[in-house]
Amino acid sequence: MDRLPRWADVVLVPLVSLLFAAILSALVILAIGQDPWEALKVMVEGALLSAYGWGYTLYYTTSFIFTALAVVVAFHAGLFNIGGEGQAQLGGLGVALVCLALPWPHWTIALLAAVTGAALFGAAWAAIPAWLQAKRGSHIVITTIMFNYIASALIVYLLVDVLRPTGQMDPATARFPETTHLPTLNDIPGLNLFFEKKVPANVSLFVALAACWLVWLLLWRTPLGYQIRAFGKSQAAARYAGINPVKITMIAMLISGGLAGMMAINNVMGEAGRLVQNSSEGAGFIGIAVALMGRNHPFGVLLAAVLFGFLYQGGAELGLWTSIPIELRIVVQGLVILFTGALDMMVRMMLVWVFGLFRPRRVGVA
Amino acid sequence: MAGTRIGAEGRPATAAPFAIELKGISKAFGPVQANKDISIAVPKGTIHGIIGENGAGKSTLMSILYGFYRADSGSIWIDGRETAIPDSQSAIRAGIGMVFQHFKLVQNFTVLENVILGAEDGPMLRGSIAKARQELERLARDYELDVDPDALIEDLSVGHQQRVEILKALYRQAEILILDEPTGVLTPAEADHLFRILKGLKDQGKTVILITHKLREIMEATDNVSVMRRGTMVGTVKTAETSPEELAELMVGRKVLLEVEKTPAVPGKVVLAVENLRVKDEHGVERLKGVSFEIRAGEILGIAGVAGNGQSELLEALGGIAAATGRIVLNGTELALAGHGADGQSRRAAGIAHVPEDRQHLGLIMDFAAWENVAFGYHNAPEYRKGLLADNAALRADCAKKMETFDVRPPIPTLAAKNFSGGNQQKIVVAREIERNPDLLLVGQPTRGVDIGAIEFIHKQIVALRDAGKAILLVSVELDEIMSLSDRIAVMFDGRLMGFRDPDKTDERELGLLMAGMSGEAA
Amino acid sequence: MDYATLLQLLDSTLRLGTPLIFACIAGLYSERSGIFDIGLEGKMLVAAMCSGTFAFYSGSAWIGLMAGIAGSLVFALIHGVTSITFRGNQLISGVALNFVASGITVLTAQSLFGQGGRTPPLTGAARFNEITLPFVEALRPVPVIGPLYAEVISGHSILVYAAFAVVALTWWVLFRTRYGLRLRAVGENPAAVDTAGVSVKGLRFSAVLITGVLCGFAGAYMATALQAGFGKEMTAGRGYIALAALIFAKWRPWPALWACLLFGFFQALALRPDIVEAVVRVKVPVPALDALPYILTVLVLAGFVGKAIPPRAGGEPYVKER
Amino acid sequence: DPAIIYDLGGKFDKSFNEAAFNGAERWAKETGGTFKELEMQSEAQREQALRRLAESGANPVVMTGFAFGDVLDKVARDFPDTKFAIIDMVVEQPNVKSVVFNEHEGSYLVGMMAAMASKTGTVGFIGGMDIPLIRKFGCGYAEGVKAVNPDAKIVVNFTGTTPAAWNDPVKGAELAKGQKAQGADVIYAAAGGTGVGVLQAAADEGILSIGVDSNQNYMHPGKVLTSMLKRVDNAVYEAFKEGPELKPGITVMGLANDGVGYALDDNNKPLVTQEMLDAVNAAAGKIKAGELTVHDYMSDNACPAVAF
Ligand SMILES: Nc1ncnc2c1ncn2[C@@H]1O[C@H](COP(=O)(O)OP(=O)(O)OP(=O)(O)O)[C@@H](O)[C@H]1O
Ligand SMILES: Nc1ncnc2c1ncn2[C@@H]1O[C@H](COP(=O)(O)OP(=O)(O)OP(=O)(O)O)[C@@H](O)[C@H]1O
Ligand SMILES: [Mg+2]
Ligand SMILES: [Mg+2]
Repeated sequence: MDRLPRWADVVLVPLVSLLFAAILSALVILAIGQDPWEALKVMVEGALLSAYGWGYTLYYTTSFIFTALAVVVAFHAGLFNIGGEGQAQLGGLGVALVCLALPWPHWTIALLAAVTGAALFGAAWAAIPAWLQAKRGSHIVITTIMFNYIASALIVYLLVDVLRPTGQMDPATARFPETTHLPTLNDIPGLNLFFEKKVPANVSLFVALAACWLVWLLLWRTPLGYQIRAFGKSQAAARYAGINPVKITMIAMLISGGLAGMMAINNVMGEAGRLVQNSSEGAGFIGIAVALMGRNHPFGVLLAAVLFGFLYQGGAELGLWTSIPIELRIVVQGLVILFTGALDMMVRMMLVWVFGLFRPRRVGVA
Repeated sequence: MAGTRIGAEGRPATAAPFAIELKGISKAFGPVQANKDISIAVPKGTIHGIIGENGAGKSTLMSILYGFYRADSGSIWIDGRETAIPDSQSAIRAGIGMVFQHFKLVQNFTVLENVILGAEDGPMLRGSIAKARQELERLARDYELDVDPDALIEDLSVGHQQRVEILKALYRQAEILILDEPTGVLTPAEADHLFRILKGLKDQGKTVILITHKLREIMEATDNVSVMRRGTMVGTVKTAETSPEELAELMVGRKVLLEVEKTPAVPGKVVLAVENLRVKDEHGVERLKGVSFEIRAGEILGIAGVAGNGQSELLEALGGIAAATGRIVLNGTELALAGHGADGQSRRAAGIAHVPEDRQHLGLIMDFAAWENVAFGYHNAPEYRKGLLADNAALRADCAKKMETFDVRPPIPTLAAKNFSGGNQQKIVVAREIERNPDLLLVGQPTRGVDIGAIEFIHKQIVALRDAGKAILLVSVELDEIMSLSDRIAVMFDGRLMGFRDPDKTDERELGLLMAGMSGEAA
Repeated sequence: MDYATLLQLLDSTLRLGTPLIFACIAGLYSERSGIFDIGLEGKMLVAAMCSGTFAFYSGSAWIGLMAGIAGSLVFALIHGVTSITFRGNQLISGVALNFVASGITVLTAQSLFGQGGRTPPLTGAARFNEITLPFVEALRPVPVIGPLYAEVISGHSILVYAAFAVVALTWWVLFRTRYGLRLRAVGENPAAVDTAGVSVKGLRFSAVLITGVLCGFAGAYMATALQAGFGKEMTAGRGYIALAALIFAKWRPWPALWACLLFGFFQALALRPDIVEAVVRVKVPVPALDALPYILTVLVLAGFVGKAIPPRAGGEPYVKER
Repeated sequence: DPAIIYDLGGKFDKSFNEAAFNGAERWAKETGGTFKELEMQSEAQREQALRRLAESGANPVVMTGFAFGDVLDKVARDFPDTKFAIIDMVVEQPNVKSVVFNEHEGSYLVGMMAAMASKTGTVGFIGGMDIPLIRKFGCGYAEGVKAVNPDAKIVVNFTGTTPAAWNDPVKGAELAKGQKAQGADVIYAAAGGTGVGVLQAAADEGILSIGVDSNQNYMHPGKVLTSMLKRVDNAVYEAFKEGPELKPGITVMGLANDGVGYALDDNNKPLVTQEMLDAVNAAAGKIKAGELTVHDYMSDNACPAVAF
């Protein structure tokens, strides 16, 4: 069994997977009688060739960074957290409660409080599946799926029966006060030279970048990260080393849920300014694709999140200007997850084969 | 060498047709050449032994014969005809049955269901089950192979599970039965019973291939024996015409010196005192049933026993991994027990180091680099930290130093643990634990799957630690290792210690009886 | 709650429980063989789209059913290749295929019909219409039993009765046939099956394909019996509820039937919060009823309501070792 | 170019959004112009959709559904030069035209027809999302029923409390079956895309149904008694025609200006008796003349004719 050089493993495998997904998507577009090349042009124009497009691409990127980091932290502890969606929605609840609770004097203070609220609520929603996994061995994949549904039911209940202001018909909270509005990129001196009009991307982007760096620091530069990674690689060995499985499972999932919840500062606080139903719009699931694509490394996540930000903004443009339904982006997302997450062995085998063509046969291996 | 060579090259004129002939079998797993051009011939109606060190390629060869792996080259001949065995189905059709080292039974099926699995008559179960029930009764009568056909496998003892495996093969009308290290999990008495069964099979004209690396069993049970070393076939001899010494030399490739050079022990004060230690497994079954002993400074206590008699649980209880009850006193201070607040961390802090039995699953994170593994278990130690962060530079330097001291090859701290050979992996673990200078060292199977050179090195390190006045608890299933390293020997059977022996005043026979659960007085 | 209301709820339960039963039993085959499948939802959706489309073009519900099965089989096959041939992560594969299904169904239906990802409404023979069982009128005057027979048991599409037959058949296959023995064994210990000379891959593929066929029934029922045509995301999480029911039933056929009926009953109740309110005398929020199956499943998973032990080899790709 | 955004449920819901679509299409056919359109996929997208269309230069931007009210209030300020029109909601901004309907008046008329067509004396109402706007339909309907038959029983259900309630045909069908079991033989569906399921189930069960917003009589010929027309198409058509000169302010469309009504065509002719027509037309006349006032639920959040 030949093995791939490290750079191929890190760079080539995700790129080839992406290529496969792109080719299949192009075939799908052809099959529904549209022109894939045109589609790509619309996507690039709408997502990358204007300040407006970047404003949205970066807005989505911000959300995806948070949900993908959530997947990454859990992954390194050997846990597959599919509950990002529910945790992000609960994070939205945390943000809403914080923003509506007090008359915040300035957005900076409000942001700090909202980050805390979002992280706490997201973490709390991850805590139950984590505890069930750690203490009772309930499969975390199944429990987090269930918790996504329970979360959306809970949010519906709260929005309809508890948080909806009287007289309002749509199930949503009241608008957050003006002082909690986060500066968008066009409000930031310097950046406003590029972003001339209001865009949804906001200071949360910088929080997301900081989160990338902190997660990297946590995982590879602290004893806690060491323990998380060791536990994820081998639970038996971790027990031998005295790493407490319950503690690590809980900590990793709390961090994971907290990160997923923090996404809400971007969409709920930064963009919508109120909590609506299904505020996360599937970003929790996209986080899985982004994490897989980014090879479960914060830096890879950053790149993959921009890519998916592009895909999402570009996909919205497709829905707007062409007759290709917006659902195309869900297909692409699914294909990326399939190739990077489940068929990586196939991709790797193909690469090994290709590499073999270019390498002189070594003789006498033993 | 002595003895008549038999096989493809030198077939005795009088021999019956061979039940099996393997010709020029080779098989590589990536860079590892597990079998190199192996030829072997097994006469019909004999018990044929195959011996060799760990990793010699015995199991690989038999798995090829059973269609489990496909050989890279070579051919298989059954009853004088070349037969392709691309899968187990073909092997079964050719009359081959195999009992694997790790049983292949469905735990929550009954014996009957396991026996008919894959050998049902027709698509409905009812008929198959009735037929199998009758057949099992007959086999039980003919071969001393009785088991309750309706018992669930998970409720059976290991010995009985093995019988089910043999029944499975016989039910498929196997003419050739392969057993891969069947006695590793058996007591000597159970092993004797097994050999009686095998003799019975032989008398019925069946052919048996017995894989083992225990010389005693080869001498006792086989007609011919083939020796493998590092993927090659060294030779085949008639058992009656060889001796254990000769076989050992063939196996290892040079004269073996089983003695370890060491001076007599000078025991000091009591370091570890254990009282009435008990451990239950996850099913609530008591695996360690009240063990008490002491180890003094400058002393190696060896624990002998058949695998699975509670040695692992003893190590885990002392190492803070398995929840236990009883008392553990180290240097006069009682330690908390795992399950009551203690874990591997607190044990290390108290001065207990632990070389676990299974380095790949416990001792190392195979995907981590060597330098990360050098901190494994000690990752919170202050010298590896810089403020809140880990001091990775210090870790790398420490790793390089340990690699040099312990002659780890290649000495590259950034190489992943999985890329070192077994012996070097073991050296990394031993270096990590010994260099901590613990008061008590727990060592499990320190030389399993390790080559002779590394064995000698690791043994020396253990003795040196003893001479530095530390206490050592050694657990091994290799009697030779126990005999040569220990200053005192205890035998473990069924979760209990069967009494202590002085290595100079005992022998393998006596220890063997103790391992089988017979009390020392009767021996 | 009067008897008539109860009957009406039970009637609704049968209708809503049927897709769950098909999907749950579908999952049972795959998971019993050791291949986890969280892609039931996606397969149902694809089947619903294919059956709606073909039923519309052909005017025959039966052709729709065949097409639904075929569509679902394609996805089952991909899952099989991914998790059996390439030993990929079964959970990730399932998640991925659900996304692909969710998008591709809308894309296809939209490009064919241009109605926002819907198929046109199906009428007449393009749907599985309700059938009336014999003796309904004769039995109706009989107290209790009569109305039960007439209102609840009679008057469903043939697929509802097929769902019950599938449960019985599955029980029989699993515990009375050679195939069932091997299927159960391969999910517990594939090495035992392999060394017994039976192909692990073959068994697992067969199980995954059966899963595809049954998901095909589930989806076709949605589009051609429960509703009259395909609509975007019309399965609405039923695949996950079926998965929950499978766990709740601890991977056994008859309990699976009861779990699906229970969850179907919850769905029926969620439609009628007024009845719930009348019975328990407090206002129960509808979302609480919606979440009930998931909450119950979590409790089961947590071992508070009996422990759910999945097939031991489940989720692990099979790699030969000695 | 003008643009239109459809609410959840989609432009082919055969009801509310489809009416808007038809209005836009009519404008396109008559003028040869083109328009942009967008369907909502989720709650959270509203703002982006609105901004994107305004940003792209579309003018006016028309949206269907009260749920846009909140975001429009925000976005309209950022695009002072763009005109917006919102249906079913009042947004008080200088560049927004708000169109609301007197749905209770149209519902009153179909309520009368329902009561006259019913043989059991029990009729049903299935509303979509349970909000005052939909109760307004239900209340008008109930008054119409009671006007014909004061002893009639009216069974009321809603399909949910979130916008998902507009697009759940399964639920609609189950509720229709439930109402039939309670004796209803005419069911009025005011539930957007969910109504498709109601009409289907009613047809399957052999009872009558009443469509809403668009003319839905054709969906099950001879089985849909009538449809309560809400001329969203006219509103959209007018807005598109006015173009960038769209006049801001509130427009109320009722019986008097043909904003609401009932549908009569070949599909339901056999079901509608002359007696029904006479009664309904008489009532319509009185309402237009101001002699008869139908209670508007949203005026006091109460309904004298039926308890919700
Ligand atoms: N599936 C495999 N993949 C890679 N290498 C393998 C595999 N199986 C065996 N090997 C390697 O082949 C060599 C021979 O192994 P084998 O198990 O046949 O030895 P053995 O004589 O049975 O040893 P033991 O006494 O420990 O059972 C070893 O180096 C082993 O690591
Ligand atoms: N999985 C692997 N990936 C890369 N290299 C490997 C792998 N396994 C083994 N090697 C390399 O192949 C060489 C042979 O490994 P193997 O385990 O067979 O050694 P060995 O001869 O059994 O030595 P030892 O007696 O020390 O166990 C090792 O030096 C190691 O560097
Ligand atoms: Mg072996
Ligand atoms: Mg080795």
